[in-house]
Amino acid sequence: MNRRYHLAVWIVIASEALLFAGLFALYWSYRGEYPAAFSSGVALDIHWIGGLNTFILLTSSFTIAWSIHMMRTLRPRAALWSLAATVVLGLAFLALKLFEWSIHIHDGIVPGIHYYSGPAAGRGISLFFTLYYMMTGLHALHVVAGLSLVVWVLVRVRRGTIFPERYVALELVALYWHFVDVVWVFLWPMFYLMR
Amino acid sequence: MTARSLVFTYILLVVLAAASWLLADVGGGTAVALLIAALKTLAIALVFMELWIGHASDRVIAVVALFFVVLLCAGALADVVTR
Amino acid sequence: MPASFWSEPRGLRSWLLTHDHKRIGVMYLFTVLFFLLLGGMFALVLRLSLVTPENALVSAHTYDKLFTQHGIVMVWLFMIPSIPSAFGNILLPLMIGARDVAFPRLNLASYYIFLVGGIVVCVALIAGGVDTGWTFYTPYSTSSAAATNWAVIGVFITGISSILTGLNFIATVHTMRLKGMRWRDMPLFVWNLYSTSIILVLATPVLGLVLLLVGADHIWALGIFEPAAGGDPVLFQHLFWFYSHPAVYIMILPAMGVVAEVVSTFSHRRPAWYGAIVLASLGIALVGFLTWGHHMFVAGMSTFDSGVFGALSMLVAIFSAIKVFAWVSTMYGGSITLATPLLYVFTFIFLFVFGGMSGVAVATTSLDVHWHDTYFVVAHFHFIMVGGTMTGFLAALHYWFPKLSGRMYSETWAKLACAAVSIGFILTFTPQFLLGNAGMPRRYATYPAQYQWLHVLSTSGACLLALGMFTVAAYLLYAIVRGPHVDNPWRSASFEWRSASPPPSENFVDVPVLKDAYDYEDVP
Amino acid sequence: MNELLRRALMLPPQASTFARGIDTLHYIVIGAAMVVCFIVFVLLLYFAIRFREGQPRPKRGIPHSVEIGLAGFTLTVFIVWWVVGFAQYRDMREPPADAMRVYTVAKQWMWAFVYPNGAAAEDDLRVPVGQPVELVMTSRDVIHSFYVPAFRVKQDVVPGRTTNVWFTANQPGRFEILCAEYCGAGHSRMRGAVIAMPPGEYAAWLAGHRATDLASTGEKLAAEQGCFRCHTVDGTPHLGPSWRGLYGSTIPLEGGGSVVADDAYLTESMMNPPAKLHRGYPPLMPTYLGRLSGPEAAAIVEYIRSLRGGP
Repeated sequence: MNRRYHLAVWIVIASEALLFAGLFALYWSYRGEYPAAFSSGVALDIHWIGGLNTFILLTSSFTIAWSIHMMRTLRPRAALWSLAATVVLGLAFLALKLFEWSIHIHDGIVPGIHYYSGPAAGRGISLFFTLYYMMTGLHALHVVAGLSLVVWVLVRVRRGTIFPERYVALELVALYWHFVDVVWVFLWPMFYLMR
Repeated sequence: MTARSLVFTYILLVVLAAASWLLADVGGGTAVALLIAALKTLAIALVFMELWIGHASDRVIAVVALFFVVLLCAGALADVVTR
Repeated sequence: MPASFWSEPRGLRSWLLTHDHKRIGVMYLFTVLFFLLLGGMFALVLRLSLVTPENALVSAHTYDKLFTQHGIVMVWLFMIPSIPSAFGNILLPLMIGARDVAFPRLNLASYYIFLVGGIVVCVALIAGGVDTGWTFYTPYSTSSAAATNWAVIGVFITGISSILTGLNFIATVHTMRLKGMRWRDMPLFVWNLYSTSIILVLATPVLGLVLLLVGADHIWALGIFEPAAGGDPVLFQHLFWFYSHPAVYIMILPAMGVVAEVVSTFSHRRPAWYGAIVLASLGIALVGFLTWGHHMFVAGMSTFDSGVFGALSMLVAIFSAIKVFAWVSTMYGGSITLATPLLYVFTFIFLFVFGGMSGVAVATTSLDVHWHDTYFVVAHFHFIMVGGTMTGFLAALHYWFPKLSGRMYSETWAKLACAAVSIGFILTFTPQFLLGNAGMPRRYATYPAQYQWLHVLSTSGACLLALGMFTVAAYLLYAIVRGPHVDNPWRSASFEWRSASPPPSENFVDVPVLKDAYDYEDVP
Repeated sequence: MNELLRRALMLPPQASTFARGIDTLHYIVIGAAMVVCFIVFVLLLYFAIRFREGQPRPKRGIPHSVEIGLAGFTLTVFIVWWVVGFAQYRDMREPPADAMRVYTVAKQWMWAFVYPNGAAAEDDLRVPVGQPVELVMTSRDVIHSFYVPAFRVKQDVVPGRTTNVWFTANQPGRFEILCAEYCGAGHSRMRGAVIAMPPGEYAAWLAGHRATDLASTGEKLAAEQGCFRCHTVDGTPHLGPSWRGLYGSTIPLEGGGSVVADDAYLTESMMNPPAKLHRGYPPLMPTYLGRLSGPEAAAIVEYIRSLRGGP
């Protein structure tokens, strides 16, 4: 009976992947058109934040997987703590992301045609940052959605409506959270590493 | 999934991420970064998302979705670079 | 009238909040018929205004809005949901012996999301109208009137509905089949819906994204596709056609499913080459994604990409050819009854074969250069996509009308109307092939005078087509009220006819016994 | 045969070197489409009669080998068409090295051509017969498409980049240019013509249109910028006032007052049109600030000055 829910979430993930695919295609095509501008754009991003955020999301993926493991081994209390850790990590990710955006905006790096390129940058750099804001922004929206679901599951575990005999909701939310992580696994090199 | 495989996967992910970070500093290039990202995705999908032990149709969905993501990027990029 | 899903449970509220797939399907049916009427009205005004070269009827700007809205309404509010959401919803669970779809509440949500999307599109029409063409090509769309944003948002919302419907169908097929029904036991209509759902789920998000980008470009001047900011309008086209080419198969695959069922039922024979039809359906769904670039041979795409996409387009054509062979050979050795649904299928096959061959013609790169963006292309896609969907839809409507209503319509009137629709349709679009050959570009409000007589011919066909459609509406409405009661007038062996006509709310009163859907040996 | 089929299919004259080859493939492909369609439909009708209810039924269906064979044959034919078509397409995409280059600017809703010697023309493109001509095209606003049915060539004209198209006219005559990509309310009026001339005649025409002095540079610029869409040079008012006799005249202003049309006023009207509007004309003119450099604006003013005299 639970099979259909797993299937549905996988289909949602496939659908979401194609949503991001459109932006990925734009990124790679524009990178093909303006390689130098994209390299200099990557150099302008704040690398320690990107790296730290990657570490945070990978860890949060582990903690939510761990909470399923705890549930299966009949330790709902430990599962609860593991979920709480996931929430904290997710919030930390968002906080860092907001901090990074605020630095960028302070430096005059804004999306769209109002982007002030400064003396050095060439054609295409505004596209890089428009895509940067769109892709990290869309991803952050998914983090918010995923985090809300994690909180919902957390509340239900605490109330005891998700328990070791019935925890399909936890599995589904975890699946979605891992997907959000996977998207970031690709965004990270595209915006912070490929100089 | 066993506790051991979860922990092992997590350590692998962190190591891969660190490798990606370090290689970027020495100019590792686009291909290396993408390859490492693909490896990380594979680890997350197989272990954390339980494709390894999961239903065959889930695996099919994942592969098909990935194929179409790559297809869209490749089709558009191929146009730009061969114009 | 015995208790059926129409009357049980009673009350408007029970309809509006229903989880019953049949009721949701019926609500879809009436909604898409309304949009068909709306889109058809736009088409009729377009055709009438093209009777004279200088367009005496409407101004150029009004003309632009008319063809845009005709396209938007017909594509997203009629053709995409027509067969899958209406007939798919009604029949999919019946055909696999299920009580309902996998997620009934989600199904209702899809309907209301679709309705909201449709209303938002209508808001765009009222708020001044959209003149971008249904393709929303940038940078024209990002600099056009504000109503464009409404249209973009409306289509985006209907996209969400499409995705949810696709998800629901896939989950239903995977998990709700009658115990013992294997994949290879499924009726072909179900296979076609399944293939369609794959496209709905995987292609629609890309459309949603690209429409949001157009809206964002429009509102905040992000410049993603804006040449002044280094953006590339051709990339918009890549993303747009990545959805919109497979979208053609969203429209035609369910119609192919209808054709497979109708041919089998009226030939009183098992479909020939079942496995090939299944593989061709899945093949079309997947290979259909590989051909989007054939819309862009003269758009400024690279020669390399043109070659690759041209070759892949030939591949998808062969799957369609296989299906045609299979349908024709199903009729060979059958025991054929020439009832109205089968007549519509004949028209379908005619339109599909010529439309398909003209598709191969426009996929041939050098020929496309002359034909691209001319009336030839208009005629081609109206033959195959519109003609295919419309005749498939009408065949489905006539084939399953007794199933849904438990009553029968007048075969005489139905055949007359079928002749009017078929001849009208062919008369409308055949001259347009010639117009395209002669070099008449599409989306022209006014045109050089030498093209006039072909336009007059085309318009007269459109009038005949409209007459036929209104006749269909008239005798079907009459039959709902006064038609004689029937149960399985076609003596179909297919699974959905094993429940009563019209079916009760729970579809099958007893748990149905698994049976071959195409076993005509024991049906007299 | 060629002429018969061409007329039956209502194709335009074959006025470029591409046309004949493409049309031949066209006849084959469309002919095949008609034949296949006919066969399938006749088969349907035959089966519907032969196998109608109550008629004896054959023991066996059509063997699978027939269907596999048919599918294989069809695919082979399709691939052959692709090979031939793509070879032609590549030819059309690769201009020869000795092609005469004409710079082409499309904008709503006109075509502007600039010849190698600096001569400019609007909507009418004059080319010598037998000479390969390559158009290097860009758009100022939205996407347009350069389409000459008689040449069987078409190429979208995209803002922000250049696209190319080439052809060799094989006979003298006037061949319509149509815009094939929807570009707004004037789309169907965005027509021009390729005028193919014998080489000698063409050379004589070109010599007469050499861009030499500032005024003719101005004329060329005005054509490129699309000024003539709204301003005539023969004294008839159009969407904007005619340039004939405009320079030095006294102009009534919208909202009262008047001004003498001197260099300063004409320049201001290009850069900031709404500032002082000529009474009786709609405020349609876009600003050319940033689109015309100082010398270019001066050249246009010079050209308007050259039109001082009566018609």
